[in-house]
Amino acid sequence: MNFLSIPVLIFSPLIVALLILSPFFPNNEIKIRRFSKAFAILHFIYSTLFLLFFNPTNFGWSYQKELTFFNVSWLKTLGITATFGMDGLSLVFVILTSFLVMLAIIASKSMIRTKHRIYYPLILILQSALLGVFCAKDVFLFFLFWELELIPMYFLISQWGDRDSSAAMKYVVYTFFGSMLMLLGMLVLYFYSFSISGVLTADIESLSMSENVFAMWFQAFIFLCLLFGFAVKLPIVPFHNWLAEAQVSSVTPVSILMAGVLLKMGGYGIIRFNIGLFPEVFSNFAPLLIILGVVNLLYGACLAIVQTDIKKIVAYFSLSSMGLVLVGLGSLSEAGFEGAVFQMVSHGLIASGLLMLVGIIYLRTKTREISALGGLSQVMPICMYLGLIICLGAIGVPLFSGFPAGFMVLVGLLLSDIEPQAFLVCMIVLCVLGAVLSAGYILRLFHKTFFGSVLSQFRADTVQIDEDGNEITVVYPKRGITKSEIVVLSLLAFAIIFFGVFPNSVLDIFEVTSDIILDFMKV
Amino acid sequence: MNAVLTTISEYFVQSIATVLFLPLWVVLMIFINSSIPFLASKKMTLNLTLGSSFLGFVFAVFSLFYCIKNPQALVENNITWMSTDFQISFGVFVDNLSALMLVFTSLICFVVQLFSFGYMKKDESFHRFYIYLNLFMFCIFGFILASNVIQSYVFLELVGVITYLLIGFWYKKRSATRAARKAFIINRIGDVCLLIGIVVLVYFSVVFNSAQNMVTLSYSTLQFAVETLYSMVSDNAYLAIGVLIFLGIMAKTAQIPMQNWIVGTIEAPAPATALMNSFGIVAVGVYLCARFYPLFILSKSLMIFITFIGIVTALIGAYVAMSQNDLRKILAYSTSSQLGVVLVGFGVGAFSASIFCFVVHGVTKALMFLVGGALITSLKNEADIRYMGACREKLPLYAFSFFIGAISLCGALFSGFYSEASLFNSVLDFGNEFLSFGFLLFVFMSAFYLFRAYFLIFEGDKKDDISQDFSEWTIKCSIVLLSLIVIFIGYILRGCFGDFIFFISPDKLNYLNLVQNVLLLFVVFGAGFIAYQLYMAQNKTYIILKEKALNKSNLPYKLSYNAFYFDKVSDWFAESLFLRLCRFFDFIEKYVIGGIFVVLALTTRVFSYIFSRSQTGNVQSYVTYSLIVLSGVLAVVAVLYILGSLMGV
Amino acid sequence: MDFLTDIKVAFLPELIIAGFVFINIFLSLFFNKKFYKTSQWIAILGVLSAFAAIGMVQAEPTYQAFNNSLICNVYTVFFKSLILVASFFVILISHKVIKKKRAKAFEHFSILFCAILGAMLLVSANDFLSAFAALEMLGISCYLLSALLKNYRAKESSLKYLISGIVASAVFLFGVSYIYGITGTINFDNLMLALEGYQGSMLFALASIMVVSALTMRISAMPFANYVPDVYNGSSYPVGAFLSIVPVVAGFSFLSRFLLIVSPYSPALGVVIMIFALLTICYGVYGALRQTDMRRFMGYSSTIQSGFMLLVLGVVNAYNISSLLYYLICYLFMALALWAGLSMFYNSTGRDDIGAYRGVAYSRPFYTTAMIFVLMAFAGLPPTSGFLAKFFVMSAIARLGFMYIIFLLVALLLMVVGVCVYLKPLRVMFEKTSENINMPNKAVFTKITLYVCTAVTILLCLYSAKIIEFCELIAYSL
Amino acid sequence: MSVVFNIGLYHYLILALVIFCIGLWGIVVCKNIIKLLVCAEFILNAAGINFVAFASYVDVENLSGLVFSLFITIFAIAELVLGVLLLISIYKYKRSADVEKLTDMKG
Repeated sequence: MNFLSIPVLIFSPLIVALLILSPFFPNNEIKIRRFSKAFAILHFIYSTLFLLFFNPTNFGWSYQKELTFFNVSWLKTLGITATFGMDGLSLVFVILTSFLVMLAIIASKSMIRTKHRIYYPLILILQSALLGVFCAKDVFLFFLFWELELIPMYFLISQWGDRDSSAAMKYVVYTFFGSMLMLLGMLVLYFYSFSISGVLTADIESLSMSENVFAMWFQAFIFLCLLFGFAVKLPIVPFHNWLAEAQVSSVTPVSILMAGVLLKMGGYGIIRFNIGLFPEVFSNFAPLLIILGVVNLLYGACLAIVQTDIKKIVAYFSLSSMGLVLVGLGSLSEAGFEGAVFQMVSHGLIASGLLMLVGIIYLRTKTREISALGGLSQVMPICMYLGLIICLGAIGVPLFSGFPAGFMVLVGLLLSDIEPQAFLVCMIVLCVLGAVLSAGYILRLFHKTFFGSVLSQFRADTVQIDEDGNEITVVYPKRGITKSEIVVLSLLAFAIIFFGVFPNSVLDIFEVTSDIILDFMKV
Repeated sequence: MNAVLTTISEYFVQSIATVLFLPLWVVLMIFINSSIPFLASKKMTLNLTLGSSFLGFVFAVFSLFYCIKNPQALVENNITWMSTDFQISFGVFVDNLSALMLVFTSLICFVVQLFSFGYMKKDESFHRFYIYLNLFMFCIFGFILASNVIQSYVFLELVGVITYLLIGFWYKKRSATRAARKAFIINRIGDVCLLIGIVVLVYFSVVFNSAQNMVTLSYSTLQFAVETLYSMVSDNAYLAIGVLIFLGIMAKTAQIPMQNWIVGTIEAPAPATALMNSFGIVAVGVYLCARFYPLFILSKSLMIFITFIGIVTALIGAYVAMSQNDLRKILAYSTSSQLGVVLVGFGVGAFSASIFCFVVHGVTKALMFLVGGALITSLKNEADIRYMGACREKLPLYAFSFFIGAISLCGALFSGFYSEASLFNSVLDFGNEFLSFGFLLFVFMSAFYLFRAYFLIFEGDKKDDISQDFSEWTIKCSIVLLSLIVIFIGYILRGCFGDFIFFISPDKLNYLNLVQNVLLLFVVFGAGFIAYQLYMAQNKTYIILKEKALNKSNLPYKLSYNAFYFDKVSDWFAESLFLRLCRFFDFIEKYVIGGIFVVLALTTRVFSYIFSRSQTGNVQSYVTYSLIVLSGVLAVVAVLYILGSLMGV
Repeated sequence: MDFLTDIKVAFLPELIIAGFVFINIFLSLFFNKKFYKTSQWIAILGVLSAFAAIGMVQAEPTYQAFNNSLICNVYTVFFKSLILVASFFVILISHKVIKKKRAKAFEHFSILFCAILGAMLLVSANDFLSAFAALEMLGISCYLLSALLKNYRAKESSLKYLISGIVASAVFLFGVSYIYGITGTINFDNLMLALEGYQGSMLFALASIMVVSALTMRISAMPFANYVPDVYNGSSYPVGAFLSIVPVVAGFSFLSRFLLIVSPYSPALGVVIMIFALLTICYGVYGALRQTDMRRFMGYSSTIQSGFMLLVLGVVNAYNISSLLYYLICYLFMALALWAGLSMFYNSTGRDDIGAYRGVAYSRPFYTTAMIFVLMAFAGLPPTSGFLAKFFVMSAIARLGFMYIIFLLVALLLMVVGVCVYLKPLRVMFEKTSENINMPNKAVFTKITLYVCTAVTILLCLYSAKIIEFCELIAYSL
Repeated sequence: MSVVFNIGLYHYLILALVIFCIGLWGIVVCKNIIKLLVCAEFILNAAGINFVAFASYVDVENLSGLVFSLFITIFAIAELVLGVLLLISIYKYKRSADVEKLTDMKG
């Protein structure tokens, strides 16, 4: 399909962002918003076209394109090329990104009241970076896009949130710290594979260390360097501290993108690099990863239970969910792997939904303290029902998208070759313990906000300060929720149910890719 | 004629999936109906719902007919749901058991929906209630028709969700939402245990039995699968798997120690409570137990475990019910206790008697809850039986049907007689004296609390002003219908059960054994007599006894009244132990992990301060720094050289 | 005549620059005040014509001129063109400064041209004597340049610069004298011959360390970097831009040539240089964190960048030098862009404290976008050439082997702090403020410099294959 | 006549080193800018001594060290002049030649 070009997919948001930033674009809030919304919807449609023409049985990269500048490869002399490729795995994440960016932009209508001129371009630049990460076929291209996400995210967190820039700084420092170690690993990998093969190349596939040319400790060194970068992003427990703070201090659409897509970059990186390049080291480290995953799962859940800020609950829910991803990847089996990827997709939707709920509530009550909330079901019933669907998804009830993921991970864990079996059974027991805890804190969140006596400080109209410092009164419609919010929530709810009822619709897309990766590991 | 019937029934069986999706369609219709303000019609909602459940009933009856005609014939249709290392299918599976369950479930659903119209008519959330009921129908039908273990699990959890929704129906009431949450979480604990068991089963089916991958753990092959499993794994592992699966069943059937949530069901609207306690979530547990029976029966110790749990729950539940004052609580504990007995039946190997007992209990309990609900509404929401009395004069229908239900439930007459007697027979056959005695004790206590409730409510002095008869026609109609069913169903089913519903080979139900029957009746009416003396006749001796028993400091009474403090213990466990642990983690998160970053930031600041202060502005200090660095480096290099030359390198 | 041929063949640009020094001096005698605009045009003309002349010199093969005291080859031509490009943009952004001191405009440019000449000669120098002369020429002109503003601070900064410079020169001379004593020659070619088979000695190692550390003065690296923030603080923006680029470029060109000859015989040198580099980065990032004055900030910032460039010189090979060259190109443009941006702001508001930038993002989004890109380039974030430049430096070190990973690790960790440093101005720019910042759009040249250099900074990242090939070519020619 | 002290290369070098160190010491310690400049002359000329010494002992044919020392002298003077100029203009502002007071810019 000629009209399906990955560079267009990746760079069009960037170009649109520059267009909005340029002095020629009318400085009109509504025009900017509508324009970016229209673009995001078009972009989503375009990305689904990739799915439409995607052949799930195709072996290897389905779409591939090298971007050249005046017919010269990007860094030709170093063997580094700007090659983009898309296989089933990338495609899943690309569509997720595009979908969530679209929702974030729709949600921005009620969440963002100031600085539109900069906000929408930043979101679109972020989208470009994310898409680039998921499509990059070259190690350093991957790194470039990985870093590119940093600055827009910094501003999105610090400028439209709680005005607490320390959280944004924390995010930047953590991420950059991780990515620096990642860069170290990449560089060492790149040069040492050069010294073995004699070919300077940074293509992800050709860097693979399947043959045992290097000492194991050396491979493990690189592996850990890379893992560190992804661990900060995913996040894995000792490196997760940025997540809750960044989530809490950023505005809803940004948190949606953060929980929905940014965390997935970590998982994607682990799949592409740690599994794809170091199958043997990975299988040695797998038990460790499973333990880390379980720690994530339980630690996140335990923290979520005692939080009093509802957004923090959601943040720790994300932490907990990502633990399951790690467990699935560590299980080294097809079911576990697919479960992990499915979990990432599903968590993207569910966490976005929860964050959207929290955002809607916060906008109207001006508080996120759980003790100060209650009785919202009486003022915004529609929100409650949609919220119920999302919460059930978060708990992992069957026929919602959370269940197939968890189930596959659990079975995959048992199916893995790791010895001893008792260890695996223990891990399974701990995982399901996490499932019970999730029911606890999600229901707590749901009940304490929606049920109980009516809230006194709930206001259907909210005073906000616009760019010029004037007060604008925003009146919410009768049911307590605006149309754009309903659209976002119901799209998410629909997606959650759809993927729960038809998990194969996602699994089929990347089945072949996961086969390739796992076959590679078994060889 | 017969041929035509066969053809028709075959057609119905083949298209049984319609039953599953009809309620969903109705949900959609009700949703559309209710969201158009000027068209919203309660009648239409009722008709749609009744239509769907009636159609379900028709389908079920024809399937049953089909199953009777073709004994041991299975109908199974599957589609792939999820495929990875293994494939998971969804499908429908009709055999005798599921057909029978389907008949009763749809029937009770029909009755309950009919009842609800009158009961919920004035409620603002009328449509929502019917939506829930239809969702419930979807889930329970999906569960009953499930073709494999995983599908069962899926719908089992969904039934749990609907139960949660129904309990929390009046979500403005704190107690309702709290009970709903509790029910959900306790069920969830059971569910995940079950899930572990299922995951292990899936694992074995994938590893040892790869030919069966297509439909993992289908019920048609479960027997074979578990036998393979039994031969593969050690006894202890098998026991562990069995216990895990049974834990799921325990949660659903409200067995010790996960029985407390059943009291929460009373927070739901009465018809919903009736549904949940009869063919709702508890039925899920029993049905699952029947489905997994091939697994349980292979292990002797597992069967003993089941029996033990069952009898303990039966006794504790009945014991607790004896002292409760809230009518609905009495009935709820009674459910837990009765289901314990059903499990005892499974444990002693009386498969068909257990199912029989369960079916009878289901219809009876539905009747009693419906009557109870109507009654409480008539009494201006007064649920405490101590403040009721002499309701028989004003509400004769309720009194009569309640009496029928009570008599039946304690196994004296009507349907209950057949089921209880056959179960008792099996228990006696089992040959454990403690068990038999326990069973008799259970019968005694059940009869006692049922008669106590009856006497306190319907007889005796008038204690409170009884309001007018709460007489919607749908309510009366449904109660009458259900009473008739309670009276006759045992008689109808008594013959066919052992032939029709059995495990592996037909076992004839043995309910006619003069000695046993007389013993049972003696116990029941003995209990009835004591209750009569205590609450009706006002016999002096008994009164003193009663007052002694009801003394606040009397431990047996306190235990009974507070349901053995299970609530308190679990709360303590959650609050003091678990939450403290979580707070400890929170502390670590804030001050240890968060502290690392703070320390790093601080170090950076300190460094920055040092570097910036060292920039004094005096050029001499700059020169000094440069010279210090330079001479330091020079000195080190020189020393290294000298050392090198000394070492002879 | 031999002398004239040398000039004609290889040193026409220098001649032109020297000529313009005199032209400026000459003109300053007759024209003043009204002709300040003309002076800028003349200076531009001078740089452009020198640039044109560069195209005409004979670079291949290496041309030895003036008794082999100066050489001309691809390498020097490359550096000279860098210097001229930098000077060109510096002159472009000098608009406001010369407007301020009208009468001295020509003198300003004559000193500037002196400095350019010194830098170009330093690039070409092929013996220590000419190098010293060029260094002093560059140095003295720079001291003068930094003293040009009519306030006390300029004088103070100049004096600090001078004294640091003298010490550095003395250390340089001392080191050179020992090398001279050991080898008996000051010419690089002869030095190379003389050193062949030399086993190396303590004195030689110490001498080379002294020379290198003295040269760090010119490239604003530790141990002689403390003067940098003060000097930038005291001088005007264009002069700051000049000081942060031209001496650095020239210094690196000389340093790498010196190291190429010396480092094989002085094994400790590599590690010492890397330690110097890490010290420099450390000094830069931690110093910059607390700065509120933008020019001081720029001072620290240029030491950070120099530190990264110095890092690759720990081991001198073609790959490292090519990555240094690429870094220099990128640094040139991003530094010019940032100085242009800052001076644009200073010229319209008259403030250079960081607080003045509060809320710029809202009144001048396009300007802010450019500044974001430039600061990202400084921090080493994509999609700017700063990222690639840092990437090459890191890759060059990673390539050296596992022993150097510890240096790499420290540098990477310091980069994390570096990101915080460069995010600080950005954060301020986005802070909400009620006052509206009025930035008149008159400074066309400055604007051109800002946007062109920003664009180049970004394009260098994308269209980098050719540039890198080019750099490698030059590095291999050395 | 026997020479008591046979003055060789090393004596010159040591002399230069001593002068160099004295100069550096002076630069680090002296408060007065003029003294500072004088010390600067010390260190520059110390290097000059080195060059001359090496030229006469090592590089006898070319004597490029001698030329070098001439250049050093020239530039030293140039820098000295510049220093004095700056001192004068600084004195206008500060009325002091104390180098420790020239700390307007720091941190």
